[in-house]
Amino acid sequence: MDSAFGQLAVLGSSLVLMCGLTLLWRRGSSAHIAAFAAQSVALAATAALIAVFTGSRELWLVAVAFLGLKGVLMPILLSRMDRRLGGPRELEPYVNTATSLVIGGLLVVLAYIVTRPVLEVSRLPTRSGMPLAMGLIFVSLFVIISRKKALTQVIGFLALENGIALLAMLGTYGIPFIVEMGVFLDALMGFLVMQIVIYRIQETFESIDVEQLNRLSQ
Amino acid sequence: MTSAALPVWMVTSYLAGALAACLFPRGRLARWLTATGAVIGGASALALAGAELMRSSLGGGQEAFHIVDPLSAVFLAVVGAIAIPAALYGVGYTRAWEGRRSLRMPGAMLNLFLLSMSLVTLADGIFWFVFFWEGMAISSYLLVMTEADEPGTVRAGNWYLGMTQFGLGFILAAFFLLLPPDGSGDFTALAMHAQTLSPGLRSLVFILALIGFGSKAGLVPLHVWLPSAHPAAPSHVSALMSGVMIKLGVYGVLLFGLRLLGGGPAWWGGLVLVLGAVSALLGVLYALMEHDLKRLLAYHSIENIGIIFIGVGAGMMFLGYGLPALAVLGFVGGLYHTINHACFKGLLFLGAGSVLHATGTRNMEEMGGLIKRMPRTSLFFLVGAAAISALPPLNGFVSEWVVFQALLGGSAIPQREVAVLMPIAVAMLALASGLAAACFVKAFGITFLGIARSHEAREAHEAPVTMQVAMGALALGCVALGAVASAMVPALGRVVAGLAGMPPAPATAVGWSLGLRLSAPGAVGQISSLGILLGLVLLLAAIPVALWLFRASRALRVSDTWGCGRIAQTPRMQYTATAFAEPLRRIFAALYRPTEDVSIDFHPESRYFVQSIAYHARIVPWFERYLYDPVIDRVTAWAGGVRAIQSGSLHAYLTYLVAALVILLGLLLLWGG
Amino acid sequence: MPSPAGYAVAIAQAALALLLAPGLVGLIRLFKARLQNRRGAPVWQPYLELRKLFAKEVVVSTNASWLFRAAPFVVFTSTVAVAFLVPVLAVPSPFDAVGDLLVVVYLLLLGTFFLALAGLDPGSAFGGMGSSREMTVAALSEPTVALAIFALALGAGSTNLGQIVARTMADPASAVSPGYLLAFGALFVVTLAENGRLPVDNPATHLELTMIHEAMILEYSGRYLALIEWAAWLKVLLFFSLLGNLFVPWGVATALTPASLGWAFATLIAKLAVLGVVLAVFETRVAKLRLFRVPELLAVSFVLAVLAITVSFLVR
Amino acid sequence: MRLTYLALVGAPLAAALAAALVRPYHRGVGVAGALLATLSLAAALRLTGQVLAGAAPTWGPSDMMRVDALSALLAVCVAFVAALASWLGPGIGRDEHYTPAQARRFRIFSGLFAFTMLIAVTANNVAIMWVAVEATTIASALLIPLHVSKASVEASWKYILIGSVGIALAFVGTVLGYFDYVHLAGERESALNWTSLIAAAPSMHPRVMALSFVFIVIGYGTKAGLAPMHTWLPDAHGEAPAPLSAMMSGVLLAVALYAIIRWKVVVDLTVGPELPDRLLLVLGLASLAVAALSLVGQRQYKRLLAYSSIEHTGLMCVGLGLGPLGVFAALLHLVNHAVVKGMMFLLSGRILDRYRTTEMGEISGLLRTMPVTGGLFAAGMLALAGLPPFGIFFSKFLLVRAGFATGHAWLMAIVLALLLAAVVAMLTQINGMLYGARPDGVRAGETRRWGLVPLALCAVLLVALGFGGFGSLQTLLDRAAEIASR
Repeated sequence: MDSAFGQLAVLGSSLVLMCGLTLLWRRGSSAHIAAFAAQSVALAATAALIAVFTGSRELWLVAVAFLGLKGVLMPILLSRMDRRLGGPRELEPYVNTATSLVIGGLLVVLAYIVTRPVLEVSRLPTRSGMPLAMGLIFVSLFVIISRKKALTQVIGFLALENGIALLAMLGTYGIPFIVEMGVFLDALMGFLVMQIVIYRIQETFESIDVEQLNRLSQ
Repeated sequence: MTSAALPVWMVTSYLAGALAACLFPRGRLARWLTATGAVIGGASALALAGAELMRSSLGGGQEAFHIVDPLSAVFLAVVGAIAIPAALYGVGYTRAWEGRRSLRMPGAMLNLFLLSMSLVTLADGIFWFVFFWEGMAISSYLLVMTEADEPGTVRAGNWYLGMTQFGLGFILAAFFLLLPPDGSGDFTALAMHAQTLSPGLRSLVFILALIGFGSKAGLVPLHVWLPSAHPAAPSHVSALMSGVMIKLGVYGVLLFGLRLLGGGPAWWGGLVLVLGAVSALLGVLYALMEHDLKRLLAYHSIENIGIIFIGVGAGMMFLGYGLPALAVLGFVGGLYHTINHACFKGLLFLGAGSVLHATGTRNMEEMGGLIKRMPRTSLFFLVGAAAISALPPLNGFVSEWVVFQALLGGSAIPQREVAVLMPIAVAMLALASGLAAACFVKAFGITFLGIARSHEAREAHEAPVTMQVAMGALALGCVALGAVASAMVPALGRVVAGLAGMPPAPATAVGWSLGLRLSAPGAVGQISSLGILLGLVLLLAAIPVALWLFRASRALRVSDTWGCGRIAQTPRMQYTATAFAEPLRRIFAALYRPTEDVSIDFHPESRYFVQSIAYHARIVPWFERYLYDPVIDRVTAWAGGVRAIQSGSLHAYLTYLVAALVILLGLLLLWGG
Repeated sequence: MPSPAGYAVAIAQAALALLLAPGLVGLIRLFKARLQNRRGAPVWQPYLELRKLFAKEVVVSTNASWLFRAAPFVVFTSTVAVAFLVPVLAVPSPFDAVGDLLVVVYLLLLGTFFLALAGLDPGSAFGGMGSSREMTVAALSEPTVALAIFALALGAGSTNLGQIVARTMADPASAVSPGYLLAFGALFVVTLAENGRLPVDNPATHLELTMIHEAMILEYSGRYLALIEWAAWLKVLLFFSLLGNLFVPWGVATALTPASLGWAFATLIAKLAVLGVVLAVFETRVAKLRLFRVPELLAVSFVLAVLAITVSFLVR
Repeated sequence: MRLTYLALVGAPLAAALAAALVRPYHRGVGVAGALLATLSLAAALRLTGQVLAGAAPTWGPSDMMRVDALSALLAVCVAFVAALASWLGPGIGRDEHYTPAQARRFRIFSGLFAFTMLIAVTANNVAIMWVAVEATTIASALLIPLHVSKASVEASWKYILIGSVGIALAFVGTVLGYFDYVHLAGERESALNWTSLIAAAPSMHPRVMALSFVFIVIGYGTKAGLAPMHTWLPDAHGEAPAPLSAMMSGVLLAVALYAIIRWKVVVDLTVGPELPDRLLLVLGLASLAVAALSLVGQRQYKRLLAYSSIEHTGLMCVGLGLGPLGVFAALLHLVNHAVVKGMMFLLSGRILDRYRTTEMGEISGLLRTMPVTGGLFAAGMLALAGLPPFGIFFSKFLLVRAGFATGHAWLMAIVLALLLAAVVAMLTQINGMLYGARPDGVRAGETRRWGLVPLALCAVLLVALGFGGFGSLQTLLDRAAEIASR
């Protein structure tokens, strides 16, 4: 039973990570949004999976919240934002796609190295997914660094949050519910504030090309 | 009043003076209250120091002073002794500020400055020492900035505070390296702990302390702030800064060298000696090229600090070679010159202040003939000039004589190659004092003698009474301190007695008498400063009597100066300060690297008629150009590089963040596996 | 303990120095004149000059202050004070304890200081020029003097003149030691510089561009000039006495008997005459140096002094 | 005690709510907000008194919230600067450059900002602490472009993105710490409580906790403005309205540092102090170096102050890595810095109002134009330079002493050199503003004189802090340092 649980958990984690890598591969905003939505759904599914095997009621609620908030609401908001901002497809990123994917692979390897002490400690069946979650964290960071459009950076950030949530679920079967709710609230509010600021940028700069944001230096 | 109450009196009256200045920003009463606080405070400090010095020289212990030891008492006495005339002088000097600027800040800071300086000498632990050390720095900085409208003042202030902070770093490091394991900052505990340290560490501490305190004292090459900051301050503050504050740098070196570290290898002394000799010579050489009266005096402070450090360095060398009797002589010379320099440099700055007060300029080229407009000021200034030029029988001569004698004792040093250092120091000291005399002929001659070179100088007025009294007191001090040499030297000998393994009772080496007789190994010299003084006075009185007896003519006719046949003599025909110093400028051209611009404005009709000539002579500021500027440039270049981090690119910023994460993870692997 | 007789002799030798000084200068002038194939003025000519100057009225510049009038007295006083300290006839003098060789040097500097100030006082261009040059030369000769003192003190173990003389007399070999000889050379050059002799300065010229000492005192006349001149002559005599008695002390009286004092007087005259001849020959042989070559001459004397020290250290 | 605590955290929240509900904006709301902020400060002081009496009260489900000496110290600082900013912020005075809408927005978000910071410092649960710190970003980000301009919007975006990413990493650290705890002691509601972590720390896994600490340091370090994660700070502090800059610089950095301290205590117990100390020393020194050199040649005074904040945070960070003595010094430095930076940024607001420029080159004669403002600015500059009698002198002294006492002589040599560069750079530039002639078109004389009273109070407080504080502060610091370096 544990081994099946473990393998399913790794499967779920892999899906989540794959969706993250998709962000590096695809260019268009809508593709990014779709990848993010898929990632969130996979994350919700993993949460549900853990809920099934551990019988935790709270984790069910978390899964539902993931699905609703990140799988549905945020993608919708993102799409609206994308439509409103318009603009070209993702500009040529700082690092081209092929290199990005190679770097993504290396980051996953790094994640394995980094999480080694964690794996030594854990006895949970889900533990083998943790490097993948850490990998997603690194890959999301890379997305934020290497992509130029503000929208893509926001999606990268949301993927980063997904990675952390995945790490928490795999490592500890979820953090205490009340904290989880606080984190959700923060995530939502943070997202909304980012949205507002992006609209402000559009108003004042008439573009959301992040490269233009270099007035302040030294 | 018992002497135990003196510290309380001192602190209270300084604080009261500061408070009075805060409450009354203007008016005669304000000026007098401010000065009264400082005068009473200074008098209490003097009394406190005097009580301690008397106690130590009488050898009895009837009253327990834990807060003053003889060494600090000397410096406390210097603070108090100069505080009184300087404060009094301030009453008259600040009257010119009425209506132009508030007296609040200068008055309050003057008192706090004096308070800090007094308490630095009394501090017996790291924290309070550093606290008041910095208090001294900040209050004097604010005093320097009093006349911030004058060109150059802000720059001077920046240099000053910057060098102060530079020195502070070294002082802190020196102190903290001595910190015992229990963290006690008491000087006694530090001294105990210092004995357990390795020689290398002790030497490091000494060098750090020397740099830190040397920057305050104005030792070359840490002197760059001094010639700009001291002149920028109001003159009575300049007197205090030059006369007193920089001496606390000497105190710091003695504190470390003798009290905390308890003496060290001879090369410490050698280092101090060499730095002192270089400072003495360079100080006076730069003074010679200076035509700003107060800057000239400031450069002479560097020279005299150098002389003090020659004495101190010689003392430390002798200590290192196990020649305690000679060591006492060196330290006594240094301390004696410390006191004397405070007196005559205080006097000279006050005199320069009176000139500034009367003419509104510090440029000697615009002065001249002031001896007729300001007879008393010029007499006092003359006394100071003679004293600083080491002319007998004044105090400057006597202390330099003691330093000379200590250096002559250098022949007792067993290592010949080291002993040869001493004659070189003697030669440098002699050259410095000779050049100082030349420089003060220039300073006094161009400023006070001849014909007025500007309208302001022609219309100059004598200083107010308070200023005259202050200068007069210091002038008397210059004479008195020279006359009482035979009492001062043994008294100062007792001050250093017992420190760092020096004999507890050096009275055997330096005895009481009307004459001053030194009999240390290798050096025997004997003078009687009082005898010289009396002899000179008697002879001076005898000459007119003799002239009268031999019926010399008494006829006197006043006529024009001989002008090569030209009838009207104008001020422009006089020698200028620049011209006066020109031979030396050429002789030391290797140092000065002088450059000059002459622009001649010819008459349009003929090139044989000149309408005007403008002459600008500049010398190379070596230390600024080759020591400080490169450092500043380098830091600025680094700063440019670092500022490039803030490129404005968000992606770069995020990359830094991730890179920092990766690096720390790497460090984790490195350190923690 | 000095006796009243000691004081009397000390005062007497100061007075003697004062009286002999014009004669010495007259002698030197005479020697020089003869060397230059002139007849020259008689030896007592300087005494006549003094008498004349003391009788004449003083002309003072309108610009001059009290300092101008005080300076001759200060200069004269300081030089006479030195006469009390320098062993002219007898050692030890009771005034030996009042001042040592350093005091001598700085008392002379005191005179120079005031004379230089007086040069600036009337506001003439010459005075300033003279002061500037005089102080330059004085300052540059200080290190040599100090080192020479060091070398002498090293041998005698004291800076006091009486001690030095006594030590040399007790140990005649030291007088011909290389250290002493080099120090003598150094001091001789300093003597030239300090007294305004050729090749540093020409006491006989009033050519504007080359004057040093004479430029400084150009405004003086009458009794003031007399005092200054007399002081300058006294200074020559004192330097000669120093050179003669410190390095070749034989003849100096150590007991206050008439015989020894008489012998001392005789040797003194001889020494002064010899040195006068040397100076006269020297001044006849050399040309005046340009002002900016003077430092080189002083550098030579400095090197001599440094060598003197080094040798003294080596033979110690 | 519960009521006091509610007053502490509730008052700013109430102020924010009041401003949100009353439309259009009314000055009364501002005054009420300021009074509430003062109430919060009073509550903080009262709570401190109780803590000093020996209490360590806890509240909430499974003791989520807890106040001990360290929390109390931070709470007082936060409440103090918040009150200061509230009294001197937009929406109270008459002649100011804010519209009512801007004033309302300021009131709402500054209230929330203070609330989140107070929650952060009084949370026992480290995840709640994280949530609150994350919320500070949200609350403050929208205030930066109070005056909308390209620069302020840009600063805001950089702030929110860098801050969010950084703080997300801190959450990774939190999760890792929780993970370790859960594997030791099982899942529990109180598992994320700092008190529980402390209790379990000695038997937790060093390598996991070390990993966790790296993420914590990077994450909270971003908020604290430690180099090289500091890049948002000069922009945000430079562009934000002065009262917000005061809060951000004075206490937000301190709150982030507080979070690091809390975690460091746990990690010290697990891993041993050596590794965390080293990490903090590295980051502290890097911050100090970057800040000191960035101060050289800086052209804008608000950015100058911002870099000075980085410098001082770096110094505190170094102090935290120097053992108990250093921690004490760092905490004292934190208090001093909160007071002086609060004052300096609010003064910079007054200067900006008058001169209408942020360029130092265009400002001169400040001491003549506004004698009191200029005088206080000069005093603040001297305080920042670490001169007596101001408090920073004391804490700097203690910090350097701690460095030497723990055998970090070389490190301290570098620190002293960097401090020298920073002092000289600040001094020369600010002196350029203080002296000289007043430019044409700039009016002389002070306006809003009452606003100078609280600022002068800050200066007095700073001097008081310079004399080693007054008995109870000393005790509080002792206790706090004891907690922070057990």
